[in-house]
Amino acid sequence: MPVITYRQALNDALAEELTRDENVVIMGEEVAEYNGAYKITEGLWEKFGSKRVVDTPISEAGFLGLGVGAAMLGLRPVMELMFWSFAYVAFDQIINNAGCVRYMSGGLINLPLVIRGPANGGTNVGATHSHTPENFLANTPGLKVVCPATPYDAKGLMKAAIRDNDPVCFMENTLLYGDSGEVPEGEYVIPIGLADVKRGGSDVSLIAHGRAVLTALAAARRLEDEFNISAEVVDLRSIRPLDEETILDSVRKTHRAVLVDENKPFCGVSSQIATLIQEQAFDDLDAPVGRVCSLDAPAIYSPPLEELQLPTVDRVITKVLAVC
Amino acid sequence: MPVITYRQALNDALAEELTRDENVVIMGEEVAEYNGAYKITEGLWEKFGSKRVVDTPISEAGFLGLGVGAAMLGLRPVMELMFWSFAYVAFDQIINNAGCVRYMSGGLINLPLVIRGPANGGTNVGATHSHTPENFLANTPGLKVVCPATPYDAKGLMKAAIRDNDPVCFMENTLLYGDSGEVPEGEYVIPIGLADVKRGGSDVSLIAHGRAVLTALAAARRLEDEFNISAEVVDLRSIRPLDEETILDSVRKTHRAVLVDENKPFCGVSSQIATLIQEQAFDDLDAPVGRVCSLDAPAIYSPPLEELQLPTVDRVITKVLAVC
Amino acid sequence: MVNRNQQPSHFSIVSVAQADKPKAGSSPVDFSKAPVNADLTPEQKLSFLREMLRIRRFEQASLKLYNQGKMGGFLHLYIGQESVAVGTCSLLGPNDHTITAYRDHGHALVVGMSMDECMAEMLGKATGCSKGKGGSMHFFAPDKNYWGGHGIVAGQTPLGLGIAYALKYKGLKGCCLTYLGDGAVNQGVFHESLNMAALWDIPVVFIIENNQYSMGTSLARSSSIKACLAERAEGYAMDWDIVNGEDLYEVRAKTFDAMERAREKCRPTLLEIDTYRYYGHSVADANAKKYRKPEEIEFYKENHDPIMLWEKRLKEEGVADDESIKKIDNEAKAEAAAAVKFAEDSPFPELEDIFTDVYHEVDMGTEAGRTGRHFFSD
Amino acid sequence: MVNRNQQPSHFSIVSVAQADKPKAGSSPVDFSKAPVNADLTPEQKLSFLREMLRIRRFEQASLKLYNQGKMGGFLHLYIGQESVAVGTCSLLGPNDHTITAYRDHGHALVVGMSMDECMAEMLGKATGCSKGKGGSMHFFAPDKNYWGGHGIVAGQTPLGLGIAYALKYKGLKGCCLTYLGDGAVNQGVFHESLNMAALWDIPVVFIIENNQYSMGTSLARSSSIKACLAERAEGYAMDWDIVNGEDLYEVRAKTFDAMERAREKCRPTLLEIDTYRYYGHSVADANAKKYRKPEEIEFYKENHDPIMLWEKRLKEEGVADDESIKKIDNEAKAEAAAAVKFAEDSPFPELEDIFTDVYHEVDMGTEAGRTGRHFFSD
Ligand SMILES: Cc1ncc(C[n+]2csc(CCOP(=O)(O)OP(=O)(O)O)c2C)c(N)n1
Ligand SMILES: Cc1ncc(C[n+]2csc(CCOP(=O)(O)OP(=O)(O)O)c2C)c(N)n1
Ligand SMILES: [Mg+2]
Ligand SMILES: [Mg+2]
Repeated sequence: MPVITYRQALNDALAEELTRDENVVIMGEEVAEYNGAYKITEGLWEKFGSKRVVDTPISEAGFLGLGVGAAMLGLRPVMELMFWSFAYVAFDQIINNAGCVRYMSGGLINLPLVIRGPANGGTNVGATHSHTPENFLANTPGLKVVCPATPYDAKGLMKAAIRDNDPVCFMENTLLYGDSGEVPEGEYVIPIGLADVKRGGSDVSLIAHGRAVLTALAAARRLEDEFNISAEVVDLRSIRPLDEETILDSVRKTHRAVLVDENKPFCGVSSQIATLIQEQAFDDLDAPVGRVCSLDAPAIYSPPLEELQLPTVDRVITKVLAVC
Repeated sequence: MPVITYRQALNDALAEELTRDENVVIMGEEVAEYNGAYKITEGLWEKFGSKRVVDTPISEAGFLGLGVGAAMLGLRPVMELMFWSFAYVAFDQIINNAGCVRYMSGGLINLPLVIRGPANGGTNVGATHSHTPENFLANTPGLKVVCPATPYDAKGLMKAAIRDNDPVCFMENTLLYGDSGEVPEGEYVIPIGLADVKRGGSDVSLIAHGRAVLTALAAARRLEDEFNISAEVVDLRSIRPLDEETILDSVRKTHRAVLVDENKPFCGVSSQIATLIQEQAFDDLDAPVGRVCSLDAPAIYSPPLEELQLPTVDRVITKVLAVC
Repeated sequence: MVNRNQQPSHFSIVSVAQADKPKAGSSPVDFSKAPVNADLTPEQKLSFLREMLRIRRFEQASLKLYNQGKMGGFLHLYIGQESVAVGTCSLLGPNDHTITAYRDHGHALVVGMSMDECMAEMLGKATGCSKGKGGSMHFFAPDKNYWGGHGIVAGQTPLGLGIAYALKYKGLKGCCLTYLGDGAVNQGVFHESLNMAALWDIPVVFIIENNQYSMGTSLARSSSIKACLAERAEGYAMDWDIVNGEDLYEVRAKTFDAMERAREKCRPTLLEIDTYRYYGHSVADANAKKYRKPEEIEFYKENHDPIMLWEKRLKEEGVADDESIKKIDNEAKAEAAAAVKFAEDSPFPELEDIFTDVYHEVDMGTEAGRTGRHFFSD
Repeated sequence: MVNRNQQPSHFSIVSVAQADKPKAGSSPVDFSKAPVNADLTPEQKLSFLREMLRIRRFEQASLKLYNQGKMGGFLHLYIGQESVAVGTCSLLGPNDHTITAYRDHGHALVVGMSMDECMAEMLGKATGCSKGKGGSMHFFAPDKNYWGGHGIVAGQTPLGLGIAYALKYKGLKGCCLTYLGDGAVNQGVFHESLNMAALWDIPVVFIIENNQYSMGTSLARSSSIKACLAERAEGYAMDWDIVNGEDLYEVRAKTFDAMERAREKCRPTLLEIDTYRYYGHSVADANAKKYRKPEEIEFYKENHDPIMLWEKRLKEEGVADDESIKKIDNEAKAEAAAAVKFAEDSPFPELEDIFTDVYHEVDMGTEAGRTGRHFFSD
């Protein structure tokens, strides 16, 4: 199978969907002539032209609202946020217009809309640029939230997101853009709402999404090598809808869970997963569900410190040893 | 002790602090000449004048940002959001400027700022006007979040919020404004970060904040009368800082917990509390922590349905019976 | 006119881009002679009266229900402003669309929504236009190109831009009338929308319904302007105009120019239509008489009521007489009364309806709607 | 001048409120004669050169560190724009304040922050101005009335308004210079800030540093305007002006007028200062040569470099010669080199520092800081 980057996988998905459906239109700051701040849209403007790939002013609320309006009439806008951190200037448009209009219209209005961009810490861009709002968005019924960890998932989920008839918040990661992985040549779509067991194991379940999946996998390898602990790694892939069965199946098998989550701890995604597990698998648990989140402060700039602020392999191992 | 309304308690707190400290200034839409959309600021403009009580245009991002800037220079702005739902048009100012500036300045800047207003469902104003973002705000290190349930708490916590040197998000409830309760005449301040056991009990801990405390209390009375179950009711009062000790003490005593929470379930406040309890009191629990949240859809308008969408006494009782 | 803070009386202010329009201070124009009005049939003119009366009678009936405690939440009445929705929406063609704020009953009725579904919605009934899920502020009728009904001030403005964007994208010759209030102009997203509309030549017509107040705040206390709000369009090199909203002919003539500019040249316009509301901001607003004097309201009712003025006009033109007007009015009242009965007789939604209309894929039972858990219980 | 999209060349455009100012098209003004410039001593003039050179040398040194991989995140260089920060900040009095965006090194140095603390911040060191917590985009020096350094485009604009608001509230005669970029004007919050500034007579001076591009987007592709961006102030009845940023005398003269208007009359101003950046939007921006031609950059460097032009001027005036300029430059280079050493030799913060500077009450150990749990572990 060809090995391509996460960036290329996204780019391929966008190109394929632009080709497949003329209602797909890509908008955002610097997505066209500049090829995207992180080059996810590289070459698309050249290939598809100014009608399909559109540079916007720095007006996130305005252009996301425009996307919602255009989606009401049947376009399928794929809106780039240069960083998901910038969603906060457009938050009302996302929560109230993308998230609530279908409901408030009694189902008369559909919003086939994708909002995408990177949401991650770890690149030393400071607190304002390092937000990971997947918990806020997944709190909101009406929105879907997807966080792929690999090139394969990124492509298949992006195609599903664009074809979905509900608004999908698609959260990438600048630290993953350059990662490579196997991606088949032919077309494939990964349904939104299916978790993926990225590694089988029997002693403990590591449950994660986004880049934290890679942290969990690295921890699992070391747990095996150094501690003879067999860790299963469950990649949520999508936060809402959530694949509760795969989570619970894994925990019912291993009886122990450690959640690895780049969110801040208070009401982060892992708080929902922990709540789920303790409620649905209470009697199967041999130890409390453990969490490894970002250290609870605004994202620090200082590069060596920010690395420690995010979940590290060491912290995952310590936590696993505490519950095993 | 005099019995006054929650509204009057807030109004008294504001008036006292305006008198005490000339740097306190109240701003928001319709807070001055109109006496406030919900009359929390009634009479203050007349008494303190246009310098201290200021009507703003409908520019939440702009005026909250203004408040942050003014706080940097030592004013103590108390900014009203007519509804906390409107925070979403100003979300960047709250999260990035109120929430992160102190950190990013290495502690050089203090932000003695209060943002206040009602955050609740139950008044049939539809999805756009019924958001309860206490979980989003409490997720954010740098912010404090307070949700009083009684007139007594409202007054004491508001005074603490205004005197606090960090940004405090103060979340009221339009359904509580008319509620009455005992409030002492003299000055008192309730420290932010102390929960309050509103009712002692031994069989199960009901843990709640805001109006859900009243739902929990009503459920506790019926549990006692009809099922001979003794329920303790813990009122969090403040979400961040959080009084974990009081929560854990209660659960260690009763061995069972049901969380009552008007938040939406996914990553709502109660998901954090459930995570805490299962982690810190795992061996004390005789049953999974149960939750009763708002039914998971945008707030419905239809009045009889919206009543059912919020946590009801019946649902609390059903959940308690399931874990007891 | 009393109390028109900082605003000139009704005449056409001229933007740089409209140098051929009548200059400020020039003699008043008779807009009944405008091409879009000159050929109106008596039936059409009577239909405008009918629509205005339908709005007023519908809202008066809803007010009664509200005061009887049969309605939840807010009720923002459009009474006094009827000529704006009726005049502007009378120009809608098949590819033209509309979107507005929470003061949305007038527009809803004019675009063709039934009183029944609207009244039922206000009572939160399953037969309501939004199945009781949206309420008074959130009416929608996509089949009538009517996109709501939006509760967050100015939140609808980029949506209207997006609708117009989609029209242009699809090569359809149409426009989107996007309404907002005089207080809403101070929301940032509206400014962002103006810039993009002008930058990209989007066929949108932004219509400020300037009723002089945002809740209890007069225009002069919320907006810093030179002569009027619409003039802010200058900064975006966008066409603009101000309109005397009490004159149905003027509303139609100037809105038509803007719509043609959108449809023919894909150029946006910012219109400011002067009007007045008689009731409080919403019915809950007990303060109505504090931020303005009762005499001000009376003055408007007596001298500037758009229905009264249109009736007078129709009589002058010999199109109607007291009797024919009375008949139309009675029909409107009867329709409103029937709508009240329909709404009261209708059932509320069921508990399980809370979970429908959230996700399209779930409602349709598609594979996407069945994969993973979409709703979370306690 | 090449490629000044849609913009007139440098002259004073006149707002309605400034009818006594020179009209567009009138003969060029010699701003060295303006009162604020006429009495400048040679020392002062040399100090402007020194400040510009300090910025340039500091940033060139930081660029080297960045390219050596010693810095994280972004690096937005101010090089080419030095005359703006130096000219405007040279007018600051004790009650005047400043706030800007992420392109903040120039302003930081001019208001008196040391190269050491700034360079250390860029390397994320504990000795940095923000203890390594803010980084390049987030410099602050409240003791020097400098309020940052803000990463979210236009997010600082209402903060600048609030600072000025507080000055007026406290009865202090001062103003807040609030800088933003040409792309930032299209954020809604800036528009909200303009309205409130004009509505309430707030002593704020908004300064658009128009370097013609927001990242890779030229002004013409992001903003719909008539002649210039500052003209949008008209819609708020606010004074405005455009300024040739390469002429330090003009920058000072026009900024002084705006500051006096703020300090004396509490009236805000929107200034647009034309300038140019030589490097990419940030250093990571490899695309610099795609959205503009290398020749354009060369043209600016050769003909419009503010440092070169000021040196020329000083020589013409007999204030400096090659030798004295060289000396100042060498001092700046030495200072920058020392800052690099200081920064490299400084320690990183400790792990536990992650949790300080979040809450004042916690840091101070007050009762409020000790009540309840403030930080949540996994
Ligand atoms: C963002 C936001 N802020 C505040 C409100 C509360 N609110 C609803 S309507 C209104 C006044 C709007 O006035 P205007 O735009 O003039 O419209 P009108 O009510 O006169 O039709 C306010 C403040 C809101 N719905 N949304
Ligand atoms: C709200 C927001 N959107 C997007 C960005 C990303 N971004 C940072 S700077 C910039 C361009 C700003 O251009 P301009 O205002 O002209 O300032 P300049 O960089 O030229 O100084 C963009 C798009 C951001 N930081 N914040
Ligand atoms: Mg109004
Ligand atoms: Mg720029």
